[in-house]
Amino acid sequence: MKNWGFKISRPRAIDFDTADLAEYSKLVEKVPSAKRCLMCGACTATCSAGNHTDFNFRHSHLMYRRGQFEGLAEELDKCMLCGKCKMVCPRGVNTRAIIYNMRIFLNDMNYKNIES
Amino acid sequence: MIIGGGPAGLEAAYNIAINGYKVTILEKDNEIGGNIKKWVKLFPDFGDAAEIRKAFADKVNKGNIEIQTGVEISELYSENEKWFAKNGNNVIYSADAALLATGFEAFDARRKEELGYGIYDNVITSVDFEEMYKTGKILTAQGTVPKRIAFLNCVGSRDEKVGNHYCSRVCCINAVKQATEFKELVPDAEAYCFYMDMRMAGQFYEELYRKSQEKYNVNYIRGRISEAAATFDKRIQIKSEDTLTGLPMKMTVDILVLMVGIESSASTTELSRQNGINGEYGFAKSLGLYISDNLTKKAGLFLAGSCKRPLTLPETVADSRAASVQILNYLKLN
Amino acid sequence: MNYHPFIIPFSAGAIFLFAVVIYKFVKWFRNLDRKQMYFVNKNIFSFKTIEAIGETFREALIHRNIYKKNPLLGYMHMSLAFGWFLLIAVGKTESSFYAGTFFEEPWLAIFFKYFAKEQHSYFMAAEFSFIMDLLLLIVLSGVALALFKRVRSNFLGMKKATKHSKFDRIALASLWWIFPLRLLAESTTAAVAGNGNFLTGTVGNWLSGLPVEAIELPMWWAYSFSLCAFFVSLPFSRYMHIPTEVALIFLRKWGATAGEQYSGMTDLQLNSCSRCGICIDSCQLNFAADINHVQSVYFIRDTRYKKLTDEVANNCLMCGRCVEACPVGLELTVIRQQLRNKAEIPGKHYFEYNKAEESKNKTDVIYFAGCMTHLTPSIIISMKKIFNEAGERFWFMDEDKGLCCGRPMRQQGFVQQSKDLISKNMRLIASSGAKMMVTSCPICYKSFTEEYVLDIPVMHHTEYIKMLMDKKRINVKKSDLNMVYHDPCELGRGSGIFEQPRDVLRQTGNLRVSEFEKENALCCGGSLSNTVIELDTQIKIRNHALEVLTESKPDVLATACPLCKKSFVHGNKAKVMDIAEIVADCLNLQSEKNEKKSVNKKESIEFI
Amino acid sequence: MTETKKHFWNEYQKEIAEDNFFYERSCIRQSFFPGSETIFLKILTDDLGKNIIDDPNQHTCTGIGYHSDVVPFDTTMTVVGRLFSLMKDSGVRNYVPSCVTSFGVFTEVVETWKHFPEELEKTRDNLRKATGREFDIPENIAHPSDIIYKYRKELKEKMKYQLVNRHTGKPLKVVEHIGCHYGKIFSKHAVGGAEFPQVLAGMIEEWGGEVVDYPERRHCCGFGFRQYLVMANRGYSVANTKKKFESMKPYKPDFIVANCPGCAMFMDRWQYTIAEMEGITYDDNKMGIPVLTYEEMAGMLLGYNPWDLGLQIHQVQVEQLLDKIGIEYNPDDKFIGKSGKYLGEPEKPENLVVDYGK
Repeated sequence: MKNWGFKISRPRAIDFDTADLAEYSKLVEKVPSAKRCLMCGACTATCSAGNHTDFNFRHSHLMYRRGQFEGLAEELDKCMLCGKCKMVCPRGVNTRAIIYNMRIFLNDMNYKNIES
Repeated sequence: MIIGGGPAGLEAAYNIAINGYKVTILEKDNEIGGNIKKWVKLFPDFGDAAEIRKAFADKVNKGNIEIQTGVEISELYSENEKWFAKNGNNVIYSADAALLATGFEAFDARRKEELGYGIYDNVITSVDFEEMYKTGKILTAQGTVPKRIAFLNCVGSRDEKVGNHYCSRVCCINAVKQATEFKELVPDAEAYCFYMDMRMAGQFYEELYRKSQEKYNVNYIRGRISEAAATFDKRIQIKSEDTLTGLPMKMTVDILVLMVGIESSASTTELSRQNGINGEYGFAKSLGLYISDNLTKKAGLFLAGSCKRPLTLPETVADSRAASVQILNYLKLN
Repeated sequence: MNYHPFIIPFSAGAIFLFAVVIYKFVKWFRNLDRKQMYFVNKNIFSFKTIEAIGETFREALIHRNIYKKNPLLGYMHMSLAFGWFLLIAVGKTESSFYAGTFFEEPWLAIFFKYFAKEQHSYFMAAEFSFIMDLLLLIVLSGVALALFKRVRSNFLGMKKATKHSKFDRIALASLWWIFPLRLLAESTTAAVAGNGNFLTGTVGNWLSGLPVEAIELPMWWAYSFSLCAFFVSLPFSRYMHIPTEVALIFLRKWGATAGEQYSGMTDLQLNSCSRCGICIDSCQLNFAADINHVQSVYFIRDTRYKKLTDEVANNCLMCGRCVEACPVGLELTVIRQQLRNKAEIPGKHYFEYNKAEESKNKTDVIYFAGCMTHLTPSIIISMKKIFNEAGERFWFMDEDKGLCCGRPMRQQGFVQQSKDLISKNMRLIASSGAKMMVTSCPICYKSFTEEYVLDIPVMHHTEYIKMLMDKKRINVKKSDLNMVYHDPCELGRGSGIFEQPRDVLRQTGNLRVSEFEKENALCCGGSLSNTVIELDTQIKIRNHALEVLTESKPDVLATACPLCKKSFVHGNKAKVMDIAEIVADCLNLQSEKNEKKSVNKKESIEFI
Repeated sequence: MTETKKHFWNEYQKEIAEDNFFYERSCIRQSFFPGSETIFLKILTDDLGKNIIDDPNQHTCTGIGYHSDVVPFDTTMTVVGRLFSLMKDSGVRNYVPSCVTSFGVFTEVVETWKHFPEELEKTRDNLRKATGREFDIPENIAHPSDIIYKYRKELKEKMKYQLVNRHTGKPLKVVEHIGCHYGKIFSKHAVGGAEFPQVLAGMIEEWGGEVVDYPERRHCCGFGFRQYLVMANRGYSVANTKKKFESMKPYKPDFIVANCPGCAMFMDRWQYTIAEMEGITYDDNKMGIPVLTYEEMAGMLLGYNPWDLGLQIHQVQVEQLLDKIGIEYNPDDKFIGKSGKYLGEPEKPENLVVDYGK
């Protein structure tokens, strides 16, 4: 192979036709209230971890919903599961359970990746 | 004399007639009912539009209400404290007072060329959706059952490019309603709603919105579709920003529904212009917003309903009743 | 030799049972962790072993704990367990007398009536005959009660009966058959031989119309087979609790407890559950939210049979009410914690926060509000007021929203990550030079006291306030408010702090009593431990608790946990206040007095 | 085409002069597509009998420098002024820049002068001071593709071939690509506007082909001066091209036609890059999709020798297309230069299949 000095960039856009949207359905089965999320960001505003890092639960949740898993596990690592987010959610979304389950599912996906 | 046989016109006719005055309704269509004719179910309670239309028709089925359909008024003017309306064939109708209830028209989506309405068969408007919903099926132009549908809010509203800065107020909730209806018909399909803001300010709107998410799994994406194009298999590829992830996005849908906004009807624009009561965006202008919202600067000319601004059906009916009182007072005092 | 082929099923079953039980015990004992082994080795030859024997009698045979909770249920268990034990013990004695040696055939005692058909004169033969009939009657009464319980569980005060597994049903059916069959077998033999006491004799008389010679042997075969079926199914059914519970009693007496990791002790506890279902009745998910498939009994069963689902593992408030209720004394929440452990999820990127890990503030007392307390700022304001009033030099450690204490992570099984947080916080605490730590959150409190290694005392603010009041460092005036106190799970059952908050409240108002108090207190539903239930379920639990707590229509519902406060406030049924707030409101402010004094001084100066 | 579609592009019509043009050559086309400009002049003079001036004193319009942020706008205006002064000297008043970017620059400069007359005066001053020359604003500025579009019917009558597959008798599927600077700066200066540009589509449809309306039709080819010029950004440039190819692939286009030097060149050469980097091509036989300029397309159909049109210089080989249409060519002449000397054969890529016809 020649050295081209550059690589073809990957599109930044989320492609809903190829994104893995099924994972989110699995999550929603575990946490049905996730569907109610309005993306208001109250969770992110109160977040204890967000006070120390750039952790943004709302964003992570949405990225998961969109099937964009790259780097998400590391992102979720910043959460301390303190549960404040759940207390402030105006739509009664079990945010803490969403994080917890995302963590588990992401870990499962990771294992799948390693196996394949 | 009431120009317009929609909800506003009919409600006013009933209220004025019951007080012993003779009322003439001049309706440009061949049937009364106005824009409700196009609808199947109404938000937010999925009320039956046909039933409500019938209820209106029954109300005006009275001795001293004369209904003239198929009459499009091209001129409205007053002489010696009497009001005259002339149609295209120069037939003149006259009365002591006139009520402008000429309502709204849906935005012509072809003006948003980039969204492909009229260009790609699978781009339809919310009005087309209702038309299709009347058949009990929502199908693509190819006759297949859609697997993915997208609704786009604010088509023709809140859009500097088409000159409409205002919010049409009904499209958000209508999108919620139609997405819910679609999911009831095709539960396995994906439904996406693209919005700039979800404006759920009416009673039960928020609840319906919530239910559409929770029960019907309708997805809401904050972002405005800026481009639509047909794919090889006649589906529609749309592009938007998923503003809440901060990333651009694209998806292919089977049907794209454009939630067209409310615009002033041609009659509203023309008749209010003739009488110098033309307001913003072609709507008619009332004397004052708070206590004289049904009056105009011309004595004996009144306004009711969405010829003034985008209104929901209950608001239109309430406004029409208010107009009736103003007209009755006027008739009594003159 | 007293032999007949019908003893073979019994003997084979018994041999199988002993083999399996021994195999399992060996495996479990070998799997004890180091700490548990240490206690076993230390205490095995001590007085504790004798105590354990006593407790075995009390609990495994007489079931004192169940008795205390529910006498009828206690009697049922006692009649079965102790009755059967005595049947064996007395029967063995009788057969030994009969044979004249202690080393007669091992099965002789079991089938004694068949082999000792003729009238014999051995020591106290008539008395034995009576006692054995009496014991059989007692056992049969227990069986009858058990049968009745199956049909109508609330007759015995049980709201929910446990759903059983396949082995359970085999074992249960054979258990129910053993004693009626024994009665029938002994009675037919009595009819054939023309003997028997008040029970077997009477039943024998009733049966004498039948061809008793023909049905005698089949009866003894059936009896033997029912014993065999019971023995074979026992190790795989809930009846494994019979031998295991004894072992557990000994281990516990020696000082072993379930640790952080799954161990042989866990296996012993899993197998010691008799699936009585008392935990179902105590569980708020059951009685307030109608969820009745996730309780400890199912959790233990599913774990034992290795079919634990995420839902069962995670759908628990960890309030500890079932631990209080469990007649076997299983460490249910600890075991659940073990099973939630997610060691497989790596924690290397965790909490790389750029916050200083050393305190610049040297202080006497650290105040750690806790994450949740930041959502109830009036608690923080009240605590500051109290600290100031007491003249305490304190450092508000998480004023700028600090790191979490680590317990919420731990409860979800992220132990490694939790430890990471703990070590960061410990460094911070140590660097402050404080002599004491006060926290407003019971979750943090439990974490600090149990999971942290600190060389300074940690107090929940209820304890701290009580101490300040005792030492007269703050003075309160009693209000005329009627108050009911809600025990937060982690503070009450979790940490045993019941009296301090009540003392404080008695000095600041009129403390009323509610139906569920102290060990029996309800959870507010806001527990972080449950990641399965959604808000609607939490609301059901909360509303039920709120209903109970506000029955006496108190002016104030007092609590000592930000989470409980938030839950109850959202319920909007009563004024909810944290103890700190109540105390802060009732303070006789020293500073005000000083102000008044100084004002007086000024006036006097003017006078002069 | 639906009625609405017609309705839309009809709103965007532009005036195109009929005769007497001043031609301005492109900086880069003569090396990328060496036959194109020559053939355009030939078509205009020989086939259409028009007067077009090809002034040897012409120079760059600064487009590349301007769009790469190295040439200030004042300089650009002055340079444009000089080009206009050359036109003034020649006596014609209709300006025809070969390059789409030049077209964009000229329309932008003229539009600026219209709104800011003081800029025009300043430019006149600057040019006078620097060169002593005077200039007039052209009466009409049209891109050569506009002129070909205008005379597409006349040209059709002279054409030997049609855009029809001679094996199947079906119209060829053609992807048309308009340079961004043609219609996206001022859509009113583009035939059919920016959404449904008609300039190339009109030629294709007139000459028997079928336009492929694929989703990414309006997307940039990826040229985007700043992007390809800097190596660090080049991955982004290819990514855009790739996006277009992925979108057009299901339609199985027979060839691509563009009216912009950069577009034609990038869509041709990046196919090679993508094939060599990732092993992907967007046709079925790994040969790539041929890319033509509109002059090449017209010249080809008029019956000019493909090798005189410079088609052998393309990366994606065009023989497959010539065979489909039935155009006669001599494979042996492919690499024979104008002087009659054998020029040698280019090196073959690893993944992209090329067939030099021998």
